[in-house]
Amino acid sequence: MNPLRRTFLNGFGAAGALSISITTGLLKPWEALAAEWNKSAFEALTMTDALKSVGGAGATESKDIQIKAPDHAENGAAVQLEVTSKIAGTTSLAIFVEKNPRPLIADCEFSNGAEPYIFFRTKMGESSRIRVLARAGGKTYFATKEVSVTSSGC
Amino acid sequence: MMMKWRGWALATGALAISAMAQAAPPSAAMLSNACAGCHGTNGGSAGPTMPSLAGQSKEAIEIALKKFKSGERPSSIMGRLAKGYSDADITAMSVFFSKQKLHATNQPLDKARIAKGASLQEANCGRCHLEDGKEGKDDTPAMASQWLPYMQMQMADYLSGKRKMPQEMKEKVDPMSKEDLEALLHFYASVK
Amino acid sequence: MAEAIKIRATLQGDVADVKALMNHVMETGLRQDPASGKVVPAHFIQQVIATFNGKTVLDTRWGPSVSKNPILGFRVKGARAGDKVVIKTTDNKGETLNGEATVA
Amino acid sequence: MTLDRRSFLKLIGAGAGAAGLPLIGRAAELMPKSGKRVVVIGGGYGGTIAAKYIRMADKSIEVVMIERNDHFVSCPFSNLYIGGILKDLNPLTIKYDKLAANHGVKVVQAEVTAIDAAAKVVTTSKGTVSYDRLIVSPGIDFRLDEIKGYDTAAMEAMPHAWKAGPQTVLLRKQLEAMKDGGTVVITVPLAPYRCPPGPYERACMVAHYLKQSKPKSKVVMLDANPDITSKGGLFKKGWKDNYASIIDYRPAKKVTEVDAKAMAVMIEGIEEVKGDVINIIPPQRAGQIAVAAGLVGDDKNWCPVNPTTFESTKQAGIHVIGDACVAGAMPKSGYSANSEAKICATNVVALLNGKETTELSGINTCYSYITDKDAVSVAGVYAVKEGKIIAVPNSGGVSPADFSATKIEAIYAESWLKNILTEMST
Repeated sequence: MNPLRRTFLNGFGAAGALSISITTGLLKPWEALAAEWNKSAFEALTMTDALKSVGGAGATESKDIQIKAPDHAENGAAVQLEVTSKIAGTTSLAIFVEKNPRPLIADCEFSNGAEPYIFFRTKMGESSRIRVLARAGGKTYFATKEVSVTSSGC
Repeated sequence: MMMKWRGWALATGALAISAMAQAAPPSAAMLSNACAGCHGTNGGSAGPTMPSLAGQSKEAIEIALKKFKSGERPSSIMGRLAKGYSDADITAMSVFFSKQKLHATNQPLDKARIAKGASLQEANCGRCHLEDGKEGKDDTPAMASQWLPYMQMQMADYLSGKRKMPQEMKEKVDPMSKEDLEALLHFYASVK
Repeated sequence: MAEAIKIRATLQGDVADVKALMNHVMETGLRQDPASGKVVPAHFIQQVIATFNGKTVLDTRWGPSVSKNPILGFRVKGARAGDKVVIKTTDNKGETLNGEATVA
Repeated sequence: MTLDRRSFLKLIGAGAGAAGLPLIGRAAELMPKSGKRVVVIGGGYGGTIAAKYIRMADKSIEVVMIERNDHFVSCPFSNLYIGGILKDLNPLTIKYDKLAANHGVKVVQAEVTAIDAAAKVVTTSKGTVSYDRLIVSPGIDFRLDEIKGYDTAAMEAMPHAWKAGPQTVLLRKQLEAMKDGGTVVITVPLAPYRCPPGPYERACMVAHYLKQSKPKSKVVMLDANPDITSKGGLFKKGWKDNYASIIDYRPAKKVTEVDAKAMAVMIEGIEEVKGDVINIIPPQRAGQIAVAAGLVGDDKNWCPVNPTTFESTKQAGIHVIGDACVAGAMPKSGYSANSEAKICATNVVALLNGKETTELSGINTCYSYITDKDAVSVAGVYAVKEGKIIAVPNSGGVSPADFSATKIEAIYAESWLKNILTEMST
């Protein structure tokens, strides 16, 4: 696993202890995963905390990150997102919905020919800005896009 | 012009602001028209299990709605709807429907039962169901020309105890046979 | 147990366009069951790993906000027809889903 | 803005030169206007009521209702026909003759092709009609581009039956012709769409028919939404009690593609599901004329309106009611359209007479059948708060969860239909 990812996901320090646990059989593989799944980042309640947890606090804004999302989503249950980074050497993308109760939605690491591109659908509790963080050459970049959600009741 | 400022801060478009600033609170007609999808235009029902409200007394409608709202009178959706209105709204709607002309229905009725019901009405019910049921004492509802299926359903609720009968009514109804009651309802339904 | 992950991988030039469909409730742990009034426990996919011919191309971690029955799309450069795509997910309860397909 | 001659000619469609101009002009005026006139487009749950209530409130206002058909078939209750409970569509069909005779509404059977908001003129297949205020109640149209392969030809193989009429009859015929042991696929688009509980009631009615006549058959419901859109708990109980072995409900399954020849649908273009009868309920938007007239909002699908007058926030002088508009908490239902029509009519009359408008008070009531003898309901009361239409707190809601009222609600539902259609047609 590459060292940049470690920084991006966990901050420093956790990696060594984890591999020891696996090799000594203290943890079953999925428990290892659960431990590695960046709890503090995914469970962060505010955008500031979530950003900090993935080391994205000092990112620079970039027009080379494209966020394809509807300006107006009729239904917040499934808002389609398509994210592409044109920044050379992009290895990871992290996606946030700023106003969701848990802002961090996904983070993705690309290797062995995978393009820095991801397509999926997210839940949105209300109108919000989508923020995407890209990591390339040891630096972080970001872009945002506003999506308004109009959900009708019945 | 009188301006109402509520909603000012949150209104966005210019159109929204101007119209809201001028809008009067819901009128009796505004409140009552919404009921007409189920109770017919101006409260004259075309559906045999939904009562006509047109020409009912203000008191009768008012009490019925308040009892729906409190849950004292059993209902399917009327309780859920009545909870959406203030007592002042309820009064306004009651006045609106009481001012409408009593709605005449055309329904298949049994002639022999109508005749029998007429004689029973006179002796038993006339003190409250005035003028052959065209009017009612206090909050007694008008029965004239009301839908037979609706009245049968209400009578079933009374007899099962789901809906509470007023004491005076209970005294008269208890000794009567089902056939007597059926005849009475046919009579009321026939009154134009 | 939900059925396997369904994958479609199509070649456009030398780039494989992969789309995968997974059956998962993606329960946030914040939702109340309207019938019982109790909070429905969190149950969501936390990790998706995709490999091409055994090499990891995508390693993605998810929070609970990804939509129910997720769809995931990604692209791999330098792919060829016949390449074997394998996708594996693991959720917060340790349950896994698997799927595989061949680039066509 | 100024136009040079060439762009002007291009704009009005003239080709060779100015010589053609006098001949081109607009279509002939169908009925010259003298006093105040309201034109209503659409003769459904919203349009008929708006026309009638304007005349009831002020006989001095001329009302012209333009509708392409000479009759209207109700979508509410059309699922009962699909389920074989209603033998024909006659109880759901209304004509406009009494509405015209009783209230003096001028009914024009024509297709509206354009609206000129600046000139206040509606162009129809029969000529132009000018107005002082316009009420548009066009219902819905389909976003066919969101389901690959679902064109008009595919609709004959895989009916939508989401506009009552020939499509409803077609779906019923296909069910009748299906072999026992067949699979019926029903697809549901992401909300918002016309009649939130409608698809789930349809599943009940199809299952009711299959249970009686083709008991080895199944219903597969592919719902793009993560859960049942309306009356969820009630439908789930209804399915469990009555159709546990028939209805296979699959949420968050968005159909993006159909193959009418192979009788298959594709979920997200990846997962294929085959059916013997396939009912595609496509994603929807406001009726085409509302889109063409620039009445839809930023979402390009639905028409934003002022919550008091239902006047479009896009085009002055034009009001939008019913499924086509965005009415806050009021759902896209027949009863909502009825209620909105009256609110709109009251305020259109006020605006034409220079009087104060009246704040909204609205209702929705809606019954869904679970079996031929059981129905459940949802009801709501609506008001305006802070510029938005909201459900009045602590009111409204759905039937008791224990199904203690389903028999009586099925009885009330029949009177609901009788009353609402009578209101529209007399």
